[in-house]
Amino acid sequence: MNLANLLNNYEEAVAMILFGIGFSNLLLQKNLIKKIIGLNIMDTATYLFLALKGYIAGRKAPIVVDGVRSVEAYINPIPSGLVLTGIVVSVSVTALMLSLTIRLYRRYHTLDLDEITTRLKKEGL
Amino acid sequence: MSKKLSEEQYRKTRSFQLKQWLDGTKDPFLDTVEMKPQEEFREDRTVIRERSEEKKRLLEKVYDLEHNAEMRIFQRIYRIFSVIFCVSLVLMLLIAVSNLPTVGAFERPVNNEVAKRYIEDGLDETGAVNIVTGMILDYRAFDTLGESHVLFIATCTVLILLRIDKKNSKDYMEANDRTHEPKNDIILQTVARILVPPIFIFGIYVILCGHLGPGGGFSGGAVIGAGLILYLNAFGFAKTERFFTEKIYKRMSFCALACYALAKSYSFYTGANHIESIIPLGTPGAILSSGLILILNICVGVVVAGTMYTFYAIFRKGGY
Amino acid sequence: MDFVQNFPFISIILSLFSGPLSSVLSGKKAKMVNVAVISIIGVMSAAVLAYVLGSGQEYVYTMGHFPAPWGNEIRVGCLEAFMALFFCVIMLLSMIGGQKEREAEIEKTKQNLYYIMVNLLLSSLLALIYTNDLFTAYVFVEINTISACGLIMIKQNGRTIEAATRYMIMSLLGSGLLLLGICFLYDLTGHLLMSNIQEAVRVLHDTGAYHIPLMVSLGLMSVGLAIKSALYPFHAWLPDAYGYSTLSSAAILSSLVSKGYIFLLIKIFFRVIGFDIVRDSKVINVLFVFGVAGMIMGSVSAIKENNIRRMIAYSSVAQIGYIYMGFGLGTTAGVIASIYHVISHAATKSLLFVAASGITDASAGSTGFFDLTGAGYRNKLAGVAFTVGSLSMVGFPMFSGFISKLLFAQAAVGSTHKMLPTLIALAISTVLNAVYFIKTVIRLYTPLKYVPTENMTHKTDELFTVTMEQQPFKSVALICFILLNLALGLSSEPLIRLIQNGLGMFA
Amino acid sequence: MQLFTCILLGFLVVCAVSVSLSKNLLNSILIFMSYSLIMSIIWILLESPDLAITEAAVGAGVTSVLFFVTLKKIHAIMKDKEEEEGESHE
Repeated sequence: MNLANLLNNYEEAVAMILFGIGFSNLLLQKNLIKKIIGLNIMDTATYLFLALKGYIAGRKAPIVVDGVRSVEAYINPIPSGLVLTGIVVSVSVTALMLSLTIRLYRRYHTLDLDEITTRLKKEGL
Repeated sequence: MSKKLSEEQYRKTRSFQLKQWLDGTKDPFLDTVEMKPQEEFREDRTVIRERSEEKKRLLEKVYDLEHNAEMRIFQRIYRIFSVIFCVSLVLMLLIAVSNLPTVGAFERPVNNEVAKRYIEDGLDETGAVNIVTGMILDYRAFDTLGESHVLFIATCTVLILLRIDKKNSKDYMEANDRTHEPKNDIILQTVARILVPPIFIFGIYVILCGHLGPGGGFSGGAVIGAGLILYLNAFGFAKTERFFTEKIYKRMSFCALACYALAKSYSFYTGANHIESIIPLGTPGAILSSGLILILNICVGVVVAGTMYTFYAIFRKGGY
Repeated sequence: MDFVQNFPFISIILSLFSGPLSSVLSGKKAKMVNVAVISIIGVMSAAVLAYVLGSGQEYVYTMGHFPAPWGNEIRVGCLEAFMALFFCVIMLLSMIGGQKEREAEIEKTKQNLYYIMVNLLLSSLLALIYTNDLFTAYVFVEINTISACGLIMIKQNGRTIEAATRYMIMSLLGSGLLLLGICFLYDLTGHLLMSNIQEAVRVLHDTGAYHIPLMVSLGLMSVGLAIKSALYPFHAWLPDAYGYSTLSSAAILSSLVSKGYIFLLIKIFFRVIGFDIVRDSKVINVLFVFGVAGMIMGSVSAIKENNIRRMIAYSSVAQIGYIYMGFGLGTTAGVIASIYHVISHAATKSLLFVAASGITDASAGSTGFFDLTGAGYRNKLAGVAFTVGSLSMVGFPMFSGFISKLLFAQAAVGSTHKMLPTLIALAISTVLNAVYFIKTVIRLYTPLKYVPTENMTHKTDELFTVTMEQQPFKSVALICFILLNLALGLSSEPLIRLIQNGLGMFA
Repeated sequence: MQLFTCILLGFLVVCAVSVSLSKNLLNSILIFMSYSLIMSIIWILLESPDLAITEAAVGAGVTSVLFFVTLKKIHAIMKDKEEEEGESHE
């Protein structure tokens, strides 16, 4: 483990920690709403990580100003575009998960998946 | 001798409304907003009690740690493994990050000829001043085409789950929670009246200037969607349904997506078959420039605005 | 450029376009559009396959005015074209076979939404097959996930919604890992296009730079896709999702959705990373271990299961284990066996689902094991079809399953370290397969008078005979599936050669 | 500037942890909303104004509103739940 470089890349390290927090929330939380928040944290952490790829210290956003078109002037535009796509994907997935939650609650009056599973076994549907 | 007003005419005058308002007998905005019975949907107390008792029994069964040894061991092992998995995942990622190129440096593999061409020739080749917009709507348009369909399909799944087609059923009563909310909130309505037009104008500006500055179809569409949600909250479904229903949403998004798909198929087809595209790029910086990007931005904006509003409306009411 | 070369692009756009189109149509018209779109795409894929086989080499199709590293592109080889054709055939047959159930089980007003899901699922599968760009693959993986979720929960009872929730949670974990892996790879190579990444990865591998992040990225992508395609420890959602969703959904999900991810994984191994680098890493050993575990545990769960559709669903877990075991062998022969198994499993599993529904129709709608007694006599075609499917799953000669097991065994002999465990696992898994499938077949052909009836939920006089005329669509689908299975089993040589060719084009 | 980034990143981690630890669902969603807002400031610092606008409108705006509606639907904001629990304790 290259500690000096890890400290240089502290932004990316934070993104990875956030990813871990989100991932474990999605995996381990009992409450569905918390799971969905975990999913959102995980996604944003990935986007942060991706956007950091394009960042170059001291350069401007890639919007051409005064006809300056040198590669020296702007940051890398590719990650921004990819993240833009990703954000939209994550909001649609969130809406879908929330509507699943509402349906489950309307039927079983609980947010705990394990409880629902046990109830299903009892119903023997 | 003053002209005598008939009772009906008198009721229409401002002074009568003011008097009524001062008396507190009538709300001057009463005719212009949604009126619905304000009773709350309430379940029978016995039903609630039965349910909570059953829940208690069930919880005892689920978390019955004394008798259900198999379950307990399984859950404990599952949790331990998951925690180990998560921790080792984070450690692995941190180790990987510690070996990555430094953040913010220029000398890294990412800054290669691809990014160089986007920056140096992007303005000439796509006509978009905002290079990111030019990239996602022209160079890598296939991704974005897929992405707007992600939004569309998410709306469809939400419709499947939450749209209730049987009116007056118990589910419908429970789903439509607008019926038991305080109505005609004058503060909310005034604020909405002041705020909604600027929000719409800002959203349209962000969409139309997507190729000239920061913004574009996604952000502008989301802003307009938020404006619609605010309007809905202030004035109720009866008002919004005059101009926006599910049918209109479907037709609108169909038109926008079809337009998008057609425009992009044209450019994919001509590009792959080496046919010169006839769409002019225009002067960079002008509003009518950059070829198809403006049209695509509008299409995406329409889809996103409709989708955001539809999510909200279906969540609130189970169809609109 | 020949006009045929446009067909892959046109088929993707056509299926994407038919989704929004179905939303403004009524259920009936949407169904017609759906059948028409699938058939047209099937014909176009066949034309593309003939073209690629004729020219003998793959070609690149630029999506837009900009060449490869700047714009998007799709790449068409013979394996891709064949997969597209095959997926269309299976999807069409599944839709035909499940028509009656679909119309009975889905609310009238939501019928057209179902066809939107199917159309977009098809488009995402086609895009996953053809794409040459990792980020495009990610976007279409998401479309695939969401539409599969829609397919599961369209029949709305508690079970399916719970299964859909579990499916979404697992899939989203998988997508997160996949996207993170793509980010790592993008950081190391600076490209998103598969062929450019491979060049850069080769340079990195030769110089030894960034070795750890490269391996981490490979691991993240493989584990992400493995989670999404329900490899053994991540299969909790699968039995409910397959067992309780409507019939055509179950057939499509089991045969196509997870296969799309597996195909993407194959592309990542061969076209993005390079298979020799994958072989040197430890990742394939992990896949091998989980694959073997899945082969055995899936079958064990299937034996314990009493519900026939859940039993078939658990058998899917075992079969996906086979496929990952093939990757884990680390030889090209193993991957060829895996691809053949993808094809044969897709054909057989959808056959089994359709046949099982025919059998349950003849057992008063019950899926319980004891209620199936003698159902083979009451619905003759479904009984025969189920027998064919079972024999194919067990690996009886003449049917497709036999060839794939043969290929697995040959591949295992070719690998030095993993020969013994593979052969043992194959043997155990085959025996277990035989236990539950042959048990069911025997139950189907046991006359009612020989068994005590107290275990059955229905009285004997409630059972009735189902003839082919009563279920014309299902019968057509079943006959086509049986013929497909026999064709795969009897004339496998050209197909295997095609797979070899296609893999050669990949690298 | 670097200090500012550090503080914001620290905030992100604190928000993420407290979301997972908070007992009240409404609280965790409010914290998540602030998480999104901080994220959109970070996008500005990373010179991606497009992302900042989108994140502010989508992440902090629409997503949070959807979360609130869901909470209302599952009766986590209203008194219903307490009532239920109160009755079950009787």
